[in-house]
Amino acid sequence: MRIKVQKAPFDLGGEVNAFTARQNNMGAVVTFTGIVRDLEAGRLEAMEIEHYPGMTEKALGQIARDATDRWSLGDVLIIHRFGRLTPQDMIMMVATSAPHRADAFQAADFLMDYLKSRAPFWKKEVTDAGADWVEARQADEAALDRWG
Amino acid sequence: MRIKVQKAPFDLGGEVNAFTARQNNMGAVVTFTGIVRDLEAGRLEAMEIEHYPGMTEKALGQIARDATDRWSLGDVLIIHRFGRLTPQDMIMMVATSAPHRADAFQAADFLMDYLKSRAPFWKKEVTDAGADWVEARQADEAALDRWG
Amino acid sequence: MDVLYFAWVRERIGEPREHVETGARTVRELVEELRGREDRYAAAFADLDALRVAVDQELADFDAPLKNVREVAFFPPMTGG
Amino acid sequence: MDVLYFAWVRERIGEPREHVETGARTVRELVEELRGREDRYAAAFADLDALRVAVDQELADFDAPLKNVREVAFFPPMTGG
Repeated sequence: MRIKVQKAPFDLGGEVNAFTARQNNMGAVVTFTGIVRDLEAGRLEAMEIEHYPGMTEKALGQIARDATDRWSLGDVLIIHRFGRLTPQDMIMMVATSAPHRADAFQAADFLMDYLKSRAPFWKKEVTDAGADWVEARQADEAALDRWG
Repeated sequence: MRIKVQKAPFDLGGEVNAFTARQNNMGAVVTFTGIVRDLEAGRLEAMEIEHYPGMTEKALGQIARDATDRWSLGDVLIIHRFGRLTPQDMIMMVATSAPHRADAFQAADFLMDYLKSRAPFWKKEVTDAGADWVEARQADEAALDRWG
Repeated sequence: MDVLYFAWVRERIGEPREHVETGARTVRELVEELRGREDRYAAAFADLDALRVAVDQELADFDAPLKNVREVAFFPPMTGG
Repeated sequence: MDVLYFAWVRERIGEPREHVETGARTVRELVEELRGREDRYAAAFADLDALRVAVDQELADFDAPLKNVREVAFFPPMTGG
């Protein structure tokens, strides 16, 4: 299990290759990568991500352990950036490995749902008209109910 | 949409980086990679994959189009190998991109379910005791019902 | 028309493809005709539930018509992914 | 104890953290005490439904006890991923 919280960009391809090479007899690897989207009007200057150093690592570790307890997994990787990002920048990624595909898929989906609403990150959108904190979506909170 | 059916290995990291770089304003990229697992007893010498040249490309293209019709996607990539593979070799990968994560996840999951049962590939396991064709699992066929 | 065989069907028939001149109107009639030829065909086509068929490279069923068809393939359930 | 603020809570309070000497027994009592101090606190804590709290870096609720606690943090619902 690896958790990285960092300001620097990460190399998605390098990370997934290294993750996969570390696995032993896992039949399935799933990755999810989140990327900064521009706003509808195409005027996002930056997305600023704030986090809670200390708690962030603990919360991500707990989410990863919950996934490992729940599904038959080989390994979990979570990388999440903070700081100032611009459209097309990668924000975060997760990777899961498992003997069978359903476990790898469900665990990655679960990690994303919990990352959205239970990891202490906050996003601010900066445009030429000002800056606004992104509001948590009801749907993201509701998505947690899927996992009982 | 890209479909590759090939004997040669592929570079998962290079493929996902190239795929992601081609996207325009997609917030989510999901990948699935299938890897040859050893048998319980640890004596798999090889997995031989046969396919139906011509039909394979058509079937994979149709599955990718079905996914694109069904979810709001940016792009789909499918790579599937044939020939003689050994444990830890990557068999295949899919990648999906979408504005939002649920679409990317569901489409990748859907692609895998259809690839398993509707793309003309057949696997043979070779051990020192002989060679056996892998039988299709009832559960894989049943998984298609999830998609209505 | 060309008739193709894959996986254990190919192994039982003993070849991957052959050209067949036939008046069969459906896949099922073609199967009956082949079954009557030699034991290896009877062995390959013993249990149709264990077989899948593609007509001109599209999955089909055993009642599919063969008019203007160029290629029929027989194989076990697929195991991709 | 240390009290930390994130996102718009930090912006309304005007600083990311401060040291607070308090006899508050629960998070809710701490909030009441802070609200009474200055307008900026009253503004930040106007609607508790819009706030989340962590006690010693674990999510908690407003009735959580503060005995032996070193760090309390207030912030809006999280938007990771």
